[in-house]
Amino acid sequence: MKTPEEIFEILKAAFGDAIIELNTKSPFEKVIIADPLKVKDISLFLRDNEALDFDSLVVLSGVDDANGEKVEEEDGYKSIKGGTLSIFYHLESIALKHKLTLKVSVPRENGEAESVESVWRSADWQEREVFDLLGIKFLNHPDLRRILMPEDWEAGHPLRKDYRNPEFYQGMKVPY
Amino acid sequence: MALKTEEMVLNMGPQHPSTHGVLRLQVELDGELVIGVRPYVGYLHRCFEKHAEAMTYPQVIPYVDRLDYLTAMNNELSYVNACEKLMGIEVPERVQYIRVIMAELNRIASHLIALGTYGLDIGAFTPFLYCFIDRERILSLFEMTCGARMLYNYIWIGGLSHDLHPDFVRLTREFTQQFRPHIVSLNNLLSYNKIFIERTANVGVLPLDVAVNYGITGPMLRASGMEWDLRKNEPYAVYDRFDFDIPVGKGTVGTVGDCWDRYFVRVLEMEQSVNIIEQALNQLPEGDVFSAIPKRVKPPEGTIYARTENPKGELGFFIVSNGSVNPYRVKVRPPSFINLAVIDAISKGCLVADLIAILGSIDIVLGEVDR
Amino acid sequence: MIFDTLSSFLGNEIIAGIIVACLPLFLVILPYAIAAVLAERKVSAYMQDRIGPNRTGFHGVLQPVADVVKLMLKEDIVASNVDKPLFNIAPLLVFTGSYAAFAAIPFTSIFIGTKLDLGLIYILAVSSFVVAGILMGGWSSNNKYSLIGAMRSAAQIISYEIPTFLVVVTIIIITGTTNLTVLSDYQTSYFWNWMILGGPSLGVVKFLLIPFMIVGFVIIYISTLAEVNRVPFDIPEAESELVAGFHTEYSGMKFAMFFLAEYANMFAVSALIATVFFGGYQSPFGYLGNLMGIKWLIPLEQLFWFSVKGLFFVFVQMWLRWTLPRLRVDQLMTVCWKYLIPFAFVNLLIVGLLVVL
Amino acid sequence: MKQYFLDTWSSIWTVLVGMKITFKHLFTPSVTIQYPEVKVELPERARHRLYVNMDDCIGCDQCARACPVSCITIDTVKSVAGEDLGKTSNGKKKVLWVTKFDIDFAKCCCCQLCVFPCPTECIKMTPVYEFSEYERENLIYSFSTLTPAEVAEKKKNFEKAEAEKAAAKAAAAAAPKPAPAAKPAPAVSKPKEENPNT
Repeated sequence: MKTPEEIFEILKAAFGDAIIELNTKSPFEKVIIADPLKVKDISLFLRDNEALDFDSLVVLSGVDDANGEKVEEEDGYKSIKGGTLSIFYHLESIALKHKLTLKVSVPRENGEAESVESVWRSADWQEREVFDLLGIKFLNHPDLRRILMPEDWEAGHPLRKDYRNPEFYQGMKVPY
Repeated sequence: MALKTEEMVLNMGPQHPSTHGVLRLQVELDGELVIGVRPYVGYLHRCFEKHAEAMTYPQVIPYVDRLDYLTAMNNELSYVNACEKLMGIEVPERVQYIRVIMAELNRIASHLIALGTYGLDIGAFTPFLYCFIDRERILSLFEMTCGARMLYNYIWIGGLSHDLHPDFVRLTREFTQQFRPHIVSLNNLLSYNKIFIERTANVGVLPLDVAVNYGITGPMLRASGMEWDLRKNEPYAVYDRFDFDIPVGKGTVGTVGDCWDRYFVRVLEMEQSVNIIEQALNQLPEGDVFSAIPKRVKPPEGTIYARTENPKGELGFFIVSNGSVNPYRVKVRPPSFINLAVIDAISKGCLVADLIAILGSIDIVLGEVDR
Repeated sequence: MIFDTLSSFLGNEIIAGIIVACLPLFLVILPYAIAAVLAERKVSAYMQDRIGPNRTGFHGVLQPVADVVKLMLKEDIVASNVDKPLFNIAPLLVFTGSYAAFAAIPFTSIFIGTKLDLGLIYILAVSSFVVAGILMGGWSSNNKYSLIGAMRSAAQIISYEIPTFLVVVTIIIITGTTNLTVLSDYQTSYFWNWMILGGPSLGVVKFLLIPFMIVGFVIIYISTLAEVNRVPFDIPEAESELVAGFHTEYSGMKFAMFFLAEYANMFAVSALIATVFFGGYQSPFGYLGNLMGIKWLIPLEQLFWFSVKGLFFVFVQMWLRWTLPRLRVDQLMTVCWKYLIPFAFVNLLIVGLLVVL
Repeated sequence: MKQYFLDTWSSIWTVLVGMKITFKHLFTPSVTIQYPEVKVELPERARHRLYVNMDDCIGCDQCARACPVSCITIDTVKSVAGEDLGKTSNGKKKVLWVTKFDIDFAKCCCCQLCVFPCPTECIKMTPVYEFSEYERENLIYSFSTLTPAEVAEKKKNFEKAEAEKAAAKAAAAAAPKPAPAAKPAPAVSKPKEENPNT
């Protein structure tokens, strides 16, 4: 059983700059923010270190931070330029009964994070889902395709806050 | 000279009797042997997460019902649990007890469907209808309480939409008493049937380490031999006040973690649920169920991940609140979705008929897989 | 006998032959199939605490008629890329196989298509004709499910011929005949003379035979169940895996042919078992006609007892269907080769020894 | 070898046990309800079709806002002074003409969220569940009691009153210190139920 602060210290010692900060803004959980391009190594460390032993990835969720600049387009639609998208990893150690929330932020345009699919297989479909709905690319994911939306969906990634419905999909009017 | 052979690709679904909805499995076959399975999901995608961003917190509840429509009460309990933690609401005891009773009744209903349709997958049609007879009685209890049979919108943030019907306690007791013999009869008809055992034992064995790595939860994880139940491990509502066991797979007729274990864990869980319901009915306190319902649901800023034990596994809600009346982001951790991902790993080298047995034992609901 | 009467009445053997050939169809198979379809639905309904069809006519008695009308009015869909000649001929072949079996089934002492000396073997031989039709249908459908179903079916029917035949040989050893009429007459009209109770010969051998006869009966019942593709051996159709197996692509009357053939086959094998083990058309308690001295009553009684026995076994087939899950294809073979055939062989040997003694 | 015979025996035995159970069910009464002839008695809390008692509706729009699927559309027009709209059954005074109160039952998910915020308890769930239609448009139920002619009239009245109010305001703004008695409202008052169509 380890508190997030202790885990943060361990990680900070092992990875240095790749661990950015311990965010305590939310009163319900403390979030360790990490580098999206080092997250696989961190995950491996978290899983294999005997003192941590995070053997299961409970949930992997993507969030659109929508902290970029709001740009109004010609037709009055507000799109967002810049800013970040975030991925939350909720980890749990079944044996040691402690939990951890890891967060990485990637840039909104062409954001890339490392895939943790090889560390926890449960990340496979969840990363595909995040890719599908938010458009974050996962490097070294074996099978990064759309999962929930149709494979030929061209209108972008629906869970982004500035997503807009296409007018037509395969010749069908979308709001029927 | 060796004869040139090639694998056959069989598309099972989206319209197929045993895919439990609109799931497509692209199966690679060598004769009848399964070489690989590639599930395609998303045919039932209804944008729950996007919808939830446009709703107020209480308005999300009817949508939550429709995730896993067979266990709507449990879904509500899970979502409401997350919202209450986010807002810091103390819920009256009577409400908690009623929630537990409803959730357990719904767990029985869900398991009845899982077992019945599993029989159907294996080829026995009759147990399915016997299960449905009992399920109908549970649904009638729900209808009496909240007016709906499937999608209840019953558990609200801070309370319930209705208090119990005056006859509810009596009828539920009657039900639990009559239900126990039905479990025995189901066991005799299906669980202990030699053909059924032959079909399910040693089929689709899911070792514990694979299960944990794949994030498997619920009856599937327990069938692989781990005593893991959020009702015991992380009690929510008032589950810590009841005395019940966590059934785990023991490999009685085959290997630990095979299809029969997954099936039988559900049977045993129904018995435990009946136990919980009876205890809860005995302890049910009086009180007002509406007192803690907030006038305006406007939680403070923050993120929370709260989870409960659904009949299918661990259902969690990751809610990002930005302090407004609408949730900024609601992410579901759907147990069926994550459990389904394991199918390729455990069905390699089995026969087509086994693939159906394995899929049935995972017990998916496509409403939850696709959201 | 009917043939002789008719040919002398009409003066033309060919017409008489056709009429006689049609008789089982119109007298037995169609009414039986209609009743059996309704019975299947009603039996399943009552076993599952339902009511079953009850909108068409009194308690739904007209439901099969409605089914038939629906099937006849249905568009006969032939999918593109099917092998048309084979696709069209397959249902006919399947039906022919099961229909031909009726030629040798002794419904009463006077009503039998032909008193073949090889009746027993003829029925077994001709009913496995079905497999060719199924294989053709499955192959020509150009559907993967149909193909798998047909392959399974072929393997299954051919394998289960063996235990069936071994048990039949056991009976032949005792009775020394394969003529079904002779076999029926051999088990004279009291139930203690039935083959299942050791046959009519008195003495210790009769009692020694009883357990082996029961084992033989169980084996032949199980294997004929597999031959007609009923649960728990319905893996060629296996609706939860293969949608509808070999007849996935069939609709309308062609589907009805498969359906009719299945029910006709069910009755054929039940009738065979009734004839071999349960005295055929013989009454279990002697004849009312003999008692009252009304000779023409006897054939009617025989028909009644034969139908009762045959339909009882059909009912048991339905009963099993609505009780049991389905076996897997490899287990199906295991049951046949590792259980039924050894048991049947041992049974055959012991019965042979007993008879020699 | 022993296992072989045990397996054989257990197969036969469990099949017989199963057959016994199904045979017993052959004689248990069926649970089927013959639907169109026999109908289940619904509990009093059953929630199916919505019903709106327009006499009590004050047009507050709370139900429409509570609806998660936006199946309720409400349009209101303010009444002008002097028009008497009556009171609701729990004594609230009505001030809005509800010109449109449409519920699209094709969308309604029977969640009952609209029922609870209603201050006058005029919208409620009823146990009527047989209301299927051939056309989707027929599922849009219009509860408003006003005819289109009346709606137009109310709108005109309101606009007129608004215009007069604006005029009065303008006049008040123009005049440095006007007498407050310049209210034009009573001028437009006329008998409400005078409908030329009826």
